[in-house]
Amino acid sequence: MDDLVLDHFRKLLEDVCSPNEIRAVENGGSTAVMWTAFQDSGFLDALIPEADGGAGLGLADVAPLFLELGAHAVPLPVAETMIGRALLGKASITSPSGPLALADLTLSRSALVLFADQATHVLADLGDRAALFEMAGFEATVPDSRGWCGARLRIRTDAVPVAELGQPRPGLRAIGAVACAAQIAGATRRVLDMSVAYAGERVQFGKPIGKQQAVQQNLAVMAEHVVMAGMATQIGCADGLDPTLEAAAVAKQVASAAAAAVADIAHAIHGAIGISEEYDLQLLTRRLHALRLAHGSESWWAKALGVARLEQGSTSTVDYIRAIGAV
Amino acid sequence: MDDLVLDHFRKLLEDVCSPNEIRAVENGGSTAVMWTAFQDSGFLDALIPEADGGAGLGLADVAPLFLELGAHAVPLPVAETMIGRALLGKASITSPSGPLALADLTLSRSALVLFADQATHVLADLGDRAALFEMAGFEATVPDSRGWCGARLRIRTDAVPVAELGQPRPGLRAIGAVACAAQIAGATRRVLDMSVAYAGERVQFGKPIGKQQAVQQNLAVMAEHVVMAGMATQIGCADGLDPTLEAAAVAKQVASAAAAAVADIAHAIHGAIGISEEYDLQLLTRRLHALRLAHGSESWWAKALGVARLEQGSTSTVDYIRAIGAV
Amino acid sequence: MLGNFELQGLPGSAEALRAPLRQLLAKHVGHLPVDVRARSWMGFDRSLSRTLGAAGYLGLTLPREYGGQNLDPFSRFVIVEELLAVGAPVAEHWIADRQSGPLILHFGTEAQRERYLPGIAKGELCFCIGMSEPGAGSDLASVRSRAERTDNGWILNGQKIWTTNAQHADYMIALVRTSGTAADRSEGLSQFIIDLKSPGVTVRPIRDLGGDEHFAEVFFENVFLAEDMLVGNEGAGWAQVTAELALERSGPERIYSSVVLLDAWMAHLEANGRRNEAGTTLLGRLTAQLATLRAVSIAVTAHLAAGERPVVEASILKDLGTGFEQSVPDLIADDLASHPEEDASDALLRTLFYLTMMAPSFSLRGGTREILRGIIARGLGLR
Amino acid sequence: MLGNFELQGLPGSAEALRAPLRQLLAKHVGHLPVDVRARSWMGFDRSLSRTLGAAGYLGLTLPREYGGQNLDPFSRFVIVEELLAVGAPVAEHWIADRQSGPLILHFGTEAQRERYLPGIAKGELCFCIGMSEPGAGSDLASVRSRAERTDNGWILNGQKIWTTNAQHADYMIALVRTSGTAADRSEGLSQFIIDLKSPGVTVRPIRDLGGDEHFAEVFFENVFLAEDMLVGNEGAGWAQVTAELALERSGPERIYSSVVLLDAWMAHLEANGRRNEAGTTLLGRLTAQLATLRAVSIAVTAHLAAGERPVVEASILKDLGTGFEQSVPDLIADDLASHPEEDASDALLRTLFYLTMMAPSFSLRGGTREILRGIIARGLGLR
Repeated sequence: MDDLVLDHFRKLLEDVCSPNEIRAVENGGSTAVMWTAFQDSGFLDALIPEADGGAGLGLADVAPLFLELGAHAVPLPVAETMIGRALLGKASITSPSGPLALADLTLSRSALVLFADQATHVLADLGDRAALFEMAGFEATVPDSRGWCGARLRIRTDAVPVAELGQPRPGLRAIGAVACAAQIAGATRRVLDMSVAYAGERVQFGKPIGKQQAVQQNLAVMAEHVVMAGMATQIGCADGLDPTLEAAAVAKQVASAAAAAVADIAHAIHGAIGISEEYDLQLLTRRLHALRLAHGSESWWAKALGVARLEQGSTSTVDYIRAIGAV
Repeated sequence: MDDLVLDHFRKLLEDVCSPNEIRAVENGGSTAVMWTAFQDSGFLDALIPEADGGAGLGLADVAPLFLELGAHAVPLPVAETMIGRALLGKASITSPSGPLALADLTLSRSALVLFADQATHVLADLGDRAALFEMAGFEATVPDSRGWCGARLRIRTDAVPVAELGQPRPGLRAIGAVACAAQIAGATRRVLDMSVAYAGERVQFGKPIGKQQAVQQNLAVMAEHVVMAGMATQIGCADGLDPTLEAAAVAKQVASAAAAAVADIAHAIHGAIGISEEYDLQLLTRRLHALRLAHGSESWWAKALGVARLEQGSTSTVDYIRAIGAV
Repeated sequence: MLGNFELQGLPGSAEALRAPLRQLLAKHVGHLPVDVRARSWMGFDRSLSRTLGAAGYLGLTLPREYGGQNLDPFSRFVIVEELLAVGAPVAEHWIADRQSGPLILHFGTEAQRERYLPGIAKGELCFCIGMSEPGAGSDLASVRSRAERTDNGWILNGQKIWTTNAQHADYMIALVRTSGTAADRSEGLSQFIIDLKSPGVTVRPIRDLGGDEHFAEVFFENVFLAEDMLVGNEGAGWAQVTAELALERSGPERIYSSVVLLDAWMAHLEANGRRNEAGTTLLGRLTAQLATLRAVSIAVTAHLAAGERPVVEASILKDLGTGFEQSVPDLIADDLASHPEEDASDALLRTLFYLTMMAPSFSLRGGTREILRGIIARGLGLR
Repeated sequence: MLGNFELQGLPGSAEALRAPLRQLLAKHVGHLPVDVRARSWMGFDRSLSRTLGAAGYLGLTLPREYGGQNLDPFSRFVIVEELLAVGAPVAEHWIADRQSGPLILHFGTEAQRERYLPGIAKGELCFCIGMSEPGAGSDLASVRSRAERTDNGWILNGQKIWTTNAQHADYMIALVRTSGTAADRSEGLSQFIIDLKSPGVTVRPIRDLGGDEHFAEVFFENVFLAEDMLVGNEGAGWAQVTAELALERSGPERIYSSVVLLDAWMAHLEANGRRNEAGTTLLGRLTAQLATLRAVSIAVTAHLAAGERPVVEASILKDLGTGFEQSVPDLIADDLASHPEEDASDALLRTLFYLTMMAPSFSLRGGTREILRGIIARGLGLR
């Protein structure tokens, strides 16, 4: 990714998605201005071929943008919309202009869907096919707007899709999981930066807590999780919009495990200040927990990968992992 | 337990079961002298009623002895023989004079049996009944005498029991697991003592490593595991020779988890010296790994307890745990 | 080297308190949604606290002459266990009952005992504890709030932060400096009872990441404290606080903060007929750990009952207990997110999310993990 | 702040080395029992090392004029990965190939290069590294072994301990003091090549807890070292050793020490038709972690290939990698002990037990966990 483009995207996020603007959205405020800014920026079509008016980038190219979305705790399905628009474009379906959520309804008629509270449309995996719905096709409830950023969607029996497309393989959950992994990678990196900075400033017992060996060791462990989440994300993005189940599993298993660990260590380092609403850390750690669970947590994907590996059978571990996310 | 009795037992172990004597046994030496000492001491009949010539103690009374066996890495089934003799005595069966191993053969005709390489007899749970066998009733192989102290026993099709007794509930595995938990509790406590002492003596970068905050924090965590293993063992021993499945599960789940954690931290603190054969730590950590696996590791017992709890259904957690190991 | 942790039962007299309290709670707490009950000792319900006081469940270890029940710590264990098992909102009386009452009993004057203890035993007086100050956190000895002597008392200036429930409390017991400077650390500190309705006191609630207001900042601007608001001896504040921390670290509240979630998740498994290996194993693991932790907590209680001050033992319990409590939401979240075929109820999810957000606070209350482990290391002879 | 870890493929030239080597290993290693292969880079097989040398798989990154292959670190990655994947016993050439060869190439004289490098590339010269001394451990700077100048060389007295494979080695490259005292720490240290057949050298193998002899003590009593045994500059030993440690911490051997066990366990699951949730989930988790660690290892290799010295990156990889390797035996043991209905083979059990015993050593080699995390903390700007 061109550094200039990335800087431009960062500037956009700083302009329209400051911590206070996120708070306003979480308190029920409108996302209209924020969304319009994304729409006008052209980034939402980054994954659309140039011939069709997009930027013609691949998933690995835009991964750094996804990381920035996570690092800024953007409360909108921006990554999901970029992915959704590309999938719809491939099927020659016109994308709606509003935010697009990605829902896996292969196992139940109802699901917790990340950012669905801010979406106008839903691209849903129905098992035998994927389909685009308006939000009116669902009963939507929000179990807890602070605890989890999204909605529970239950598809109405009379819901009529706007358009249908073939079955994405290995399912929308896989690409959704990769998008979450990338946002986790970005958010954990930002949380590490905040924690290191805080440990350097915060004086206790006469010296910065960052001088305590135990705190240093914990921050080193946090850094290791950040490296793992970042690398797993790259593996998940290596296969483009149709990740293999294996690559998606690596990405989300590792990133979800990192999400919980990083959030826990960050709060332990920040102490009481981290619990307060007005300190920004919590915007990121709450998001980390939400991203961890969305599209399957670490055990879901560990099991999926284990099943896939046992089905393939008898390959050595080294050969098996060499084939995942090979670039 | 009377302090004098416990001191007497400790003295016995120091006399006949020094680290060098353990090494001799592990290198194929005879356990005859060691076993004769235990036999002559009278401790093997501690759980037999006084009327029948024993000491008339309960399992909770002798638990401190089991801890000492673990703390001294005794390479013989002393706890198991004490239990076996009590169970045989209850069924009015004369116990053999040699070491007695406890085997669970309810799931397979073959099993890894702790200390079976040093036993003359085996008390085996056959599912519908328990039975006493001479060692000749089994094919015995030792997969790895350093890696795991015991033998794989496969019951011969023509094996004839010396005697039969009713089915122990909830199975011999439960009381066997409790005996292992107690030995783990004793061994972890000893490993903690060794680790604290070593951290206080070992100078690196100009000061004892025990002055490093990170090392102190690790030793504190080790101490917590020791406390957990000790308490879980007491819960396991509270119901006497017929522990409930729940009490045995708490004992072995917690103790097995502690065994691996304590061994790992101890080696991290000891560094290279801990790897050498001539340093005594390894006698205890290898034993901890063996005890962790014998009669079911932590996941086995966690699952057993979870199944039992779901079968009982709908009790609150507090009420459920209040009923376990109540004294 | 590690103190004694002996398995023991609760005395019959203590167990006898359980059934009637349970009946009372079924009536007053049973109907609350599970995510409200998940707040438990952070949940504020003045009417429940008064009901408990009237029924004789508060001031349990206080002498009868001050309105207490003159019972032992085991009885207190049973009462607290029952309250936490159902997630009763007990914040109103929690701190007064657990810490402030015992503190005033031990270190206060006869007049102070008569003035405060009966109200505490009735659940009518709400106390908070002023320890942390801005920029100090767990370093409690770096206190800057300062009371200067006047003719007939003291004038207090300064600020406290992260004070649990200050916005609801009648009184704060605060650790402040009465001589020397912050560089003197634990020297020159004293404890005062501060009437929060006094002129010059400003309380500003702190909104937390879960959207609740459990904490507050408290500002003191020339607050007058009469002579009889000093608790214990001038300059002895640090020793008194240390004694108090052992109480703070040893109760069953150090193991049960997530038990309402655990029960709700178990009910979810049952409702969905779930018997899968991972879920069953997790249920068994958490149950085994909690059974052991409960026995450890009772063993620490026995030390208190014997009149000892089990500082290391309480630190071991607290570090283990809060580690357990904090692990529960992470583990249950992973389980639920691995079963998208199930519809977890909104109430279960809200309970999970609330505890996920607040779990970091479990290891803050009464000292961070590093400090507790430092105390344990000292107990091992390493410091 | 954390360096760059970029996903990248291995170049085709490196991948091309894989198939022929695999064929060679199938012939020479495939028949070894799995518990022998579990020893891998602790396993000693002189004939295999010579076979590998003759086939051009050693001295890979050395220039051709010294018998090397003049290949890049990616090629080395492929070779090492293939060797470890099957658990080839590679101890004979391991240290020479990985550390001593590159050290002599970078810091040695032309005469030293010509004298030692061809033998290393052929797998004929076995080297060991003398770092640790009694009572010093990871504190490498507290060296007491001392070389005193003489007319035409040096006289060495002292002792090394925990020297891997000294009993098999032809030469040791030792860090010893040439001026100052132990209090001077990293000042005044130099590196020497020591012919272990020299008079005054005594090697005593150390038996380890697994019953093997992988380590040794080495005693020096008035050992004469000719001028041309000094490597690099006098007094520059510490800087040279630091450069060497980055090589030591960055290879795929930091993630694959338990891979033979993982494969054996997977074969056990297949043989028993096991598809249970816990086993499947564990298999998936370990596979996901290792896939990510491999990518991290390649990313670090890319820094080496670019001529950089990725000290922090290598420390991150090593701490993560050894943590993974150490977790594998504990997790697989728990799985097998939860399936008493299965008959695990003796070979699988021996592999498990061997790795359980030796796993603690994984995090010792090249620095303890605390030291690595200290380096990472320094990389974060905290020290």
